Amino acid sequence: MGYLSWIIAAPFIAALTIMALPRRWAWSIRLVAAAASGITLVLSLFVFFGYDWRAGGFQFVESYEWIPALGIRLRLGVDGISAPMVLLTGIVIFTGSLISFKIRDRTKEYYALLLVLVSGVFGVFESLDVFFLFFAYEIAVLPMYLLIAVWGSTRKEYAAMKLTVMLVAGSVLVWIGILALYVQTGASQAGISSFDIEALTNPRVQQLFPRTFQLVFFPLLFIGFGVLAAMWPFHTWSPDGHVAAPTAVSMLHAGVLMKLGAYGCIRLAVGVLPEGAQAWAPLFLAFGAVASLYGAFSAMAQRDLKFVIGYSSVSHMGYVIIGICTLSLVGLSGAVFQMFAHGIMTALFFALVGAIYDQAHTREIGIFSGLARTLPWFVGFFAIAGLASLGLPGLAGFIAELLIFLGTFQTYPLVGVLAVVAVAVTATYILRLMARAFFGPFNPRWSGLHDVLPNEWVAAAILVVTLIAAGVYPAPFLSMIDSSSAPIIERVGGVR
Amino acid sequence: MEYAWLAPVLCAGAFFFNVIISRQTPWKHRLSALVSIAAILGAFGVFLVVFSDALANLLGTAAAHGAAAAVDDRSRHLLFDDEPWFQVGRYAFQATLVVDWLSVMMLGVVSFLSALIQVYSIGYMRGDNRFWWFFSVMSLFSAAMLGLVLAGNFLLLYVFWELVGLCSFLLIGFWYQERDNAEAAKKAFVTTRIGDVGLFIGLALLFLQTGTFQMNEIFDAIAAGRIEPWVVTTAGILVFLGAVGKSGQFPLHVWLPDAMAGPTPVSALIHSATMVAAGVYLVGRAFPLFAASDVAMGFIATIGTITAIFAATIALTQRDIKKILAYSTISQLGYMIMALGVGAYTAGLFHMFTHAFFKALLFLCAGSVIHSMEPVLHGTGKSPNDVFWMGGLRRRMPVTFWTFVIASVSLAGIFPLSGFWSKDAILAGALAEGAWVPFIVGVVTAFLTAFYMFRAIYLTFFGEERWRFAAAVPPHAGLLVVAPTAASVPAAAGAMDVQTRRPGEDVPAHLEPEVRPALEEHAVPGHHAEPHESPWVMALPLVIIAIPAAIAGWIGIPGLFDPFAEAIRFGPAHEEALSPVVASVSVLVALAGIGLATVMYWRPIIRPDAIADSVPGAYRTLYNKYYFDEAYQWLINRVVLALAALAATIDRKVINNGIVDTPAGLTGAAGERLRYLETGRVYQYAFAFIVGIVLIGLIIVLFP
Amino acid sequence: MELGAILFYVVASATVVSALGVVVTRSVVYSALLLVLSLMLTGLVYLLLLADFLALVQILIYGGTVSVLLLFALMLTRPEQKPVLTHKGWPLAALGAVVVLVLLIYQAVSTDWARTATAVSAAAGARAGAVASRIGPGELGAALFTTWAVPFEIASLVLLVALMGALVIARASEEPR
Amino acid sequence: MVPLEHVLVFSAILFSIGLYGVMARRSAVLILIAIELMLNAVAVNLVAFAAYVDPQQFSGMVFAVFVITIAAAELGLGLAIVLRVYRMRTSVNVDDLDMMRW
Repeated sequence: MGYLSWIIAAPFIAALTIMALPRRWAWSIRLVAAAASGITLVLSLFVFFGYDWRAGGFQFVESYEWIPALGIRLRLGVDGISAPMVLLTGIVIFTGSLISFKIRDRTKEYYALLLVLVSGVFGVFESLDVFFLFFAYEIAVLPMYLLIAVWGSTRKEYAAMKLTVMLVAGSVLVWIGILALYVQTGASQAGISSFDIEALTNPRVQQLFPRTFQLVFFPLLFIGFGVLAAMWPFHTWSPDGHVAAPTAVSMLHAGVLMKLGAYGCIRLAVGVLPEGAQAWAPLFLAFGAVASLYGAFSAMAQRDLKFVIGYSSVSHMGYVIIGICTLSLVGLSGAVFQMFAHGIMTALFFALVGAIYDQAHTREIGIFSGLARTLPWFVGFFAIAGLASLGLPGLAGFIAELLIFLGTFQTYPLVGVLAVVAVAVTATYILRLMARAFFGPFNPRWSGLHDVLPNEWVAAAILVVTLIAAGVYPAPFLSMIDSSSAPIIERVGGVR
Repeated sequence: MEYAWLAPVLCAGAFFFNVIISRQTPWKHRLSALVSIAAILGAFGVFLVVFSDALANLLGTAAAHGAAAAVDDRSRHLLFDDEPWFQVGRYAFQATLVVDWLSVMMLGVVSFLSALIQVYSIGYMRGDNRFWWFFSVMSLFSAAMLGLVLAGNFLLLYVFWELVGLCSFLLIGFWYQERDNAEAAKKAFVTTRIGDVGLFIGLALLFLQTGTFQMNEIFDAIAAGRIEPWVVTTAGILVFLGAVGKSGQFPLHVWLPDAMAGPTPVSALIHSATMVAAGVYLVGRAFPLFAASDVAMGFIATIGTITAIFAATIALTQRDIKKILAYSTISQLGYMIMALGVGAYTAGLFHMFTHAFFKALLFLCAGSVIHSMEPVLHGTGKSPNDVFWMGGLRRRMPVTFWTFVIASVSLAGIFPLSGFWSKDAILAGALAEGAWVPFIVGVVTAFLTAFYMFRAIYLTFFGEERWRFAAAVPPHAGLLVVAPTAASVPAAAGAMDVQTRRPGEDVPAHLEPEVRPALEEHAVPGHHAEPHESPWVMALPLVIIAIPAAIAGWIGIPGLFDPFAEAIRFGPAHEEALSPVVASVSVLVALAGIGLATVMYWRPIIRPDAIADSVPGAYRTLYNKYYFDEAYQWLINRVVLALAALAATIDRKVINNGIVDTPAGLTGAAGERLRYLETGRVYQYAFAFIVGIVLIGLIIVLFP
Repeated sequence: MELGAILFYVVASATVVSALGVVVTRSVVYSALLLVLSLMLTGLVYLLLLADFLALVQILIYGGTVSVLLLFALMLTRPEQKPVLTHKGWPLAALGAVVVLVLLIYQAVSTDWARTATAVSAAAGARAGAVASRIGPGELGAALFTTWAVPFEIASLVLLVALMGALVIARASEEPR
Repeated sequence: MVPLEHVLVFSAILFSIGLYGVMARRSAVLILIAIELMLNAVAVNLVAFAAYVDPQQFSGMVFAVFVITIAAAELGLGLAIVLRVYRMRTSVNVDDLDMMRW
């Protein structure tokens, strides 16, 4: 087994171990989870830094038989798009495990589900076989229902149900699309029928997808994955889900799971069906543009901290959709980088909101005031997340948004203008939030709040350092992403 | 010259050192101040080295090739222009630094003023419990500004541009516990961000045309005509919008007076060499872009002209000493922008250069005054910034008084102080370009400037010691048009007893540890704190800055000794002799302004309230700053927040309840109805099953 | 018309008549007995279709076991009063059955079986239109225990499980009502 | 031998009769009996195909064997259930067994 299979296996084995531990040993359970996710983080760092972008293509490839009769193999590998995603997942699950130390209710089941979910996420990012990708995708989505419905807050049953139903509906579309690809390759030429992503993007196989086929099945795949990416107007599960979910689940959910959707859009929809992408991109680009502005404005009107962040995620994922749909190299690379940057910043946001909610038992912005005085670390970390969110240079979000905007200006200048305006709106609501809740006269009601705990501090510091490092020196990320976006854009015939 | 990058890096290093290491130590305040000041002094040292290099270079080249070739070719050095910062596809994004006379000049001004202002802050901020944080952010601010002036790539410039905005947000909101300060900080950031939208779009346009953010490549492309004219014009106007936001030009000026909420050293820094200068610097830096489009130049000149006169009129009626200076800054920035817009490139930047010194000095003096007024007016409900409650400080604060006067006279443009030379250069430039409107506006503004500056001087330093009876007047005594006098106070105060005030009430939280003992000391009934000269750490920088404030302009005496015009110019250097007519007109006009202020506020021959009463509408409009804040507030409440509420409502009511919950509800309702089909009768199921089979069979038979 | 064909029509008609009797008679016992009759007649049809062993199995299982099983069941579940055995909706059921019948017959008649036979033979690698020959029990047994060994074993397992299941279900419940 | 179609029509008739029985009868035992008829019709079909379409392989006959096996198992189980139901409700009338509706 190589790095990649260990990355998938480590959380899974940890989940099994945790299930075997007695319920009383809560601290052992926490430590096992933290250790397993720490190992995963280290492994994903190995993969990230071991990826040779000069060579490009899929690396660390492993291959195992699975269901040979149907041509399904367990093939793992990462390219320049999935390697940053693997790293992102590693970071978020490690910090998420640290943050979750305070979960007291059914610790065992919580961690087991969390780790299984993460195995699924890694499976999606690493798998080179569409069938296994879909399989892992479902593993990643379904534990979410339990995690939200059992450990959540604020209308948790409703949110969990809505989330699950919408995501499963999306995955039904995806499944239809995947089967169509499979059948189409099999129908046209005997023996080629395949779930293999590399094979599907092979130019010889690509000829098997006639234009009408692409036109029909591209939107299925794109919308299906787009639901998980909270693409407007299929986004309403996301603010509710984020609000209802427990802290670490929100982190994983907004930080990683939404990226699965965008990743699927890139890998399968745009990557495999280029002609469909050309035809449909303007529509989805419009969706993305609407989402970015509309999400920002909606966030401005929210009163609940988590809702603000939830809508800001909709807005930021709108940029990702825009970036993908520009079908330009700069835009697509920016979108992938934005997936990484947003994953980190939103994980940071949710970690901090969780820290404050657990003490204050409220997330109402209006009733907080002057927190900066007593919670300097909390406010400092939150401010960094907020600044990354409004695209401050020096933090990762800026580079990502810059590239997305440049890609958009290359292809659809007017949309580019809208997107830039959305950033200004983002600045407004983030600063309003901070000015309201953190500044102003200190409200003695909150004198009992303590600043971030050591475990939360470590988690937040990791995320902040990542944000700064990726913002100041984005070259490794971008070279890597670039090496794998270029073939996709070449197939689509987009702007290089 | 190759070490220019050290300047911003030193300051950034100081910031990180302070945030990560200093704050953990028990002597964090001292250490962070020490580190910050050492870093900025280091940056100043870097400037000196770079400057001497550049000078040697210039002299060497001039000796070899003649003066004309010197500046363009040899004094511009690009650093880091070969290795990209990052790369996407065929586009490389460099982090190039440019070292030419413009950036060297800015390097000097920024590091010199930052250094002195930081020294001054030691005194001004003493006792604040976030002292260390203040110095850390000051370092970051200096780093961002130094990076900004060195950036040779528009993207890099934009990076530092935003960082400057962030630092101003942090510093303006430094005393965040007062709601107004937090709001002011937010306003500064958001307003400048609106301008930045334009800047970004403009830069993106240029990028699309040229495929690079490198300044020299873009300028070459413009010069070679490789960019379509309409793009040049559009991009020019859009990029200028960034400067409008940063430099507080009309109509995005509203944040700048509010930015006075920050500690006074911050105001001094923001308003002299850093934040607001960034906008003017951008116009100067990107001048080849603007110069290529007459429309853009006209736009810039128009905005500058409007701002110059508009802000000067507001400054006439303000009572807050910092606001007077703030509007003065806006007006002077308008002056510079106007100069650049009419094509007087050297004059505009020259004025920025001289203005940086005397405006920094003015703010530091104001800070000194406020610092001493704070304990005096404490607990009276009066702002220590209010000139109506000052008066007679001349003898109590002689250093502050004299430096303030020097700076004011310089700002008013009286021969031979530095303001005279730069203002005169602008007026002469406008005249030379045949721009009559800017010229006339410039002259009128000069008059207004002299008037309001001396109004401030007379109210602050001359006349009665009005702070003595400040406590007697109720906090909100209506609209005071004229400063109260000993004679008028009893009427205003009514029956209120001067002595009934209890000291120590409503102490602002940030001043608590420092002010409390001082108050206790002066809490003896009838014995108030009295204004006094500031400590030497504050006074010394005043004296030091007073020197360049007075004489910095001498390096730009036209026709006599003019290295400035030689070094910083656009196109060929043109020798312009001092125009005696323009010079005498501007000096006479300024003297007239001073005279009017004298007869109104020192020797009240003309009563200001009489004038105000005769045109009450005009007076109120000016006093309320043309109601811009109210208009924007309306815009925000009625448009932006309404849009936000609309979006949120649509999301919940239409998309969530309509598109998402409705199908869910329908499914549930359908289940509620359909379950009665489940009769429990097996034969009915069988029959339904048969019907289905028959249908399928029929389909197969009919549509083979 | 050859003898085999005449025999087939006769036996088939008898089978259909007795089957009809199964579903229309008012007596459950008659119904069961007629079922046995009709199944045994079907066994004769198998014989005519050259399936000797199957015919034997049919007669043995249905004639022997099933009839006994059914009669016991009927005895054990005798209702108090004479029940109405047919629903009021029987015409509808008849209609459905007739429609299905028409569909089935249409399909049976319209399909080109000769071509199917050719295709199957071709797929099996055999000569098309081979003459049907009588299949002995030996050949069938060989096939069952070689090619079909696994399904056969599974079938036996199913039978075993069904046997045990039937035992468990039908056993008198021990817990008090 | 008769044509294949005739055998198929014969089995179709048997099947339809069984189908009618399943739908029209009320007694659980009679429904089981009718199902036997239907299974039998299917077996006839399989045997016929074995004889006419695929004489070499006789897979149809093997299937018929399985059908008979399954039919026996089904009948045994079905009757056991009927017995059980009768003991609980003293009725084998399927109309009475509608506890699990909506």
